[in-house]
Amino acid sequence: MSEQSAGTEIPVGPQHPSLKEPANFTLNVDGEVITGAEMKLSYNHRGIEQAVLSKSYIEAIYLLERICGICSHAHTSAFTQGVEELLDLEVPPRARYIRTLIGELERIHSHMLWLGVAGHEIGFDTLWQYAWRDREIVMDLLEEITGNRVHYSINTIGGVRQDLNDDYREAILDGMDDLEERIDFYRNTVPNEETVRMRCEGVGVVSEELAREYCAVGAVGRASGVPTDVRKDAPYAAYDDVDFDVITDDRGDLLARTVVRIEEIAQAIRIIRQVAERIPEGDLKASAKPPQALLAQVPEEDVVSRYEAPRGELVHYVRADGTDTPARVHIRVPTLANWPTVVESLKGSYIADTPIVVAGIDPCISCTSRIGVETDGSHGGENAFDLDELREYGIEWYDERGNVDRPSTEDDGRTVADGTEGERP
Amino acid sequence: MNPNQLKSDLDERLEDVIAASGKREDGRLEFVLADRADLPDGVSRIRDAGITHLITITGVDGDEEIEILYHFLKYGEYDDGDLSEGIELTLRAIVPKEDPTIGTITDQIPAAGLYERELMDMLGVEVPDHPNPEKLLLPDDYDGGPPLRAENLEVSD
Amino acid sequence: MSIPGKLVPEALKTLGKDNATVSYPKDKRTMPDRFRGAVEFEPEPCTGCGMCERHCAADAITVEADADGNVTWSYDVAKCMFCGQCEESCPTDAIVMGKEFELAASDKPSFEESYTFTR
Amino acid sequence: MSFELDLATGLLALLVFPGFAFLFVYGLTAEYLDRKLYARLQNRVGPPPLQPLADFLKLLAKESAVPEGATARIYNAAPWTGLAGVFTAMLYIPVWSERAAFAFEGDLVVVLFLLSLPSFSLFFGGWYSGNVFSRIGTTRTITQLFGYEIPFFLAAFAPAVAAGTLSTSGIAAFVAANPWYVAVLLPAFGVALLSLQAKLERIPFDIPEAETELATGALVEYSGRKLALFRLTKDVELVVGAALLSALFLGGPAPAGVLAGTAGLAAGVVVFLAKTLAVIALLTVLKAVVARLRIEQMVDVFYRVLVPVALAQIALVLAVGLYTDGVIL
Repeated sequence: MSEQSAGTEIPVGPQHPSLKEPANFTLNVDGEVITGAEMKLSYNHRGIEQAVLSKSYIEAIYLLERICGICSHAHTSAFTQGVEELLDLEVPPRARYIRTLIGELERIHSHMLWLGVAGHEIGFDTLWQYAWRDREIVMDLLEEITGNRVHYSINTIGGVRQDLNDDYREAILDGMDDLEERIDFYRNTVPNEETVRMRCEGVGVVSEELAREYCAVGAVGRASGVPTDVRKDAPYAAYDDVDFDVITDDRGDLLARTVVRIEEIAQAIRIIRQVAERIPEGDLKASAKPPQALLAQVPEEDVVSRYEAPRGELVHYVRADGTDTPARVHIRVPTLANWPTVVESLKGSYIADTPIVVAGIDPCISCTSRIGVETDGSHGGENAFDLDELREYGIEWYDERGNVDRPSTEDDGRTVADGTEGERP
Repeated sequence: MNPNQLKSDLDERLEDVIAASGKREDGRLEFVLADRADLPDGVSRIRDAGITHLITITGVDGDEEIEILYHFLKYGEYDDGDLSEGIELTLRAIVPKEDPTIGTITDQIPAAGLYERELMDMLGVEVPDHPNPEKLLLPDDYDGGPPLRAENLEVSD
Repeated sequence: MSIPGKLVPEALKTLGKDNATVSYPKDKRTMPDRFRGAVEFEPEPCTGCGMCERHCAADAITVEADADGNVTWSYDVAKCMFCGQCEESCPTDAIVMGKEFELAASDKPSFEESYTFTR
Repeated sequence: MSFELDLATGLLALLVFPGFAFLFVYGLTAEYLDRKLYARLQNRVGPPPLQPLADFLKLLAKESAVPEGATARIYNAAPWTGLAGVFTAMLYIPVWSERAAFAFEGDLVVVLFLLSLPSFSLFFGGWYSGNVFSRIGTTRTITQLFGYEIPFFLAAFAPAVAAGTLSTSGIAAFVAANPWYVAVLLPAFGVALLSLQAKLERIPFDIPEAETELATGALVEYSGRKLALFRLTKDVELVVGAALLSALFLGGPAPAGVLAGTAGLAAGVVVFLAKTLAVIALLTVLKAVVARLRIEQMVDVFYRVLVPVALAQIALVLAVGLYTDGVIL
């Protein structure tokens, strides 16, 4: 796959300034340009898939919720919807609407958190502060409705645990109005700010063909022209009754991912308004029986439950063996599906782009650390430089500086963005 | 194309390699491989049917043998903003415990590289000629047996 | 190549805005009424059935009943993750999620509390 | 004037007014105002007024270790050279009147050289502290130096060409005499502002110590007293740079000259403070509204955009000069 090209090998991480989570990248660098990249991520594998086997379905919800601090509702929804399918439970519409509402609120706060982190990675700290301040609108709403800013714990087997009364609906609609105003600001300024374009346009490009080959999911796939969205291709909760668009872009670079995520926030606002206005009356749980009674007759079957988490397609495979504890729970998180695209898009970028290219897929290491990943890239002969060689190399490289043309990486078999990849405007 | 049409299309394409096939009431198709050696052949036929998205590979330790499930997705049709429903399908391969090996499909679907390595770590199923058989989830110097194997599970209630 | 500085109007407008942050602990935010803080236990209605212990994913609650019927209900706030499942599973509403969230303490034993009563 | 009086006023100028004490206080105040305005632009509360002083004193108290791989003599000397350069530069910049504490024909070149000393001290300190990351940081510092130094000199020479003198005091007097030149020199002022921002390694040009990339820059191995000196050098450099810009482009203590005697001097200082703070505020707003560029983009912008603008500015100044002398109508 990526043959070992000459050049320095620079380790970035696992404790490195750009990503506050343990992930290690070894970059093969030719001057300022990355020619090869490897990742090592399994630093705090927590063995959740083993732990969950000794928990009952009820307790498993709260364990799986804590796989990730940003997309906890995604994990509980995927898991409970899977178990509901096993038990053949018909979740009442009101509960499905509330589940959709919390899911979209979570998508907004996750995307805004990413917008801030991306701003920080390219040195645009003001965007970081604004994005995280505006995100508080959604976090406060979530805390009011569910009782907690992060782990909402609103899902239970067969429905939801909290209701949505009228003044919460008012608060949501007002919140969405303020938020929409802020999103319009981001929509108009961020992609058009020249310095953001200089750092994001044509950087970390993932072509559609590459995205399909590596089965990229979520905003990474959609920004490269692969229209995948579980809310449309396998509608769950209330996504049948609401209309929204799947946002796609075909540029496949970081700017495209930024635009796609901002537009997805706008779509989420649209969904939330429809849910808040049209939520039907009805009870919150499929059956009044207490959970342990429900779980007495779990069939010996398995289910593949998919959910569109903020970072992409999340899959919970649950196999039951009739007892009240699951026989096997396999979780494939969206970040794992997107990691290979990071390696491919790192090649040909500058060292300075590493943080933003890695942050481009909105990686969730805590999700991945439930399982870790290290992509291929052969451990070729170590041809690292020692310090003196590095100094010669640096000085020699900077002697003919000026307009640094990016070395052609055609031979690497990677489709390079045509035209102006070396010439930044 | 709805699930039934896809099922009949795939039944016909895979008839000499699968032992059984079925459709779950949620629309998910299921095909059971007769012999695990036919995996690469089965996967290439599935790809010929226009299914490119590998969702993931799940390994389950079933006491006597290990089940390996390859979950695929056929994308829905997309026309500007609207996406029709996709179809999920699972290819199930059975691997005897005494010789836990399975062929690789990473050459056909590069994304499978990661999932196969997770299979190797967690269930000790060897995947020969995998491009980069490094440890995926566990530390390099982990010497305990595959954690999700029944014998290593200390399941406490 | 457009001129950088699209954010200037917004930045200057922000000068006029008041602080986005609250200077805790001087002025504290009021918690919303659904906020889930530390568990508050009322021994009176409790029947010692142990449902809370069974459903607590964090094993923060233990319920022991000895031969002659006195029940000890103990709770370790350090283990608790404030999910509220005990409040939901308790058939007699003996458990309620409180509002207390400032739970730091320097001596570990102070995290545990327990009640003994006879049933 | 007697020799002793000369010596006394010289020492007074060096140690107290435009020199050490004033710059130390004004440097820390400028850092506070910069950080506070930057925070307010981001809707943050920002630091308390004495924060920079607290940081400085805290660092003084910390242990100032010398890394094993470092070349001790250069590693220890680096912070002092930068600081000395910046303090002496201030003496040649007019503050309270159109004449600086010391002025002679050609002191503009001296000031420009002294202002680039901190970058060199950063380079030597970083290169000889024996750490591969600080070495990569220093190569970036020097690359950036090549980027901004040429436009900075060109921008500084524009008013010199207009005034026909290479003395900052002379230039300040000339621009004070014909205030409409401030408008003529506006492009050069813009180029000088961007170059100063690059010289001070502030966003969008804080590439050498970009916190979210490889690692911190040249100062990664510095701690304690030496780090405090480096940070003080940067604060004072900010003030001296702003003073130079206000002297060259905004006509120094322009309107204060009308008042005679000590009132004029006092007014001159007030105008000096106002103009330098205005320049610093401009730099802070610039820092708040843009993202960080990559090193080759920075060099690209400076050579492809700023050098032509500076050259055009000098051509404009020449044309205006000829026009005012009646050569061309």
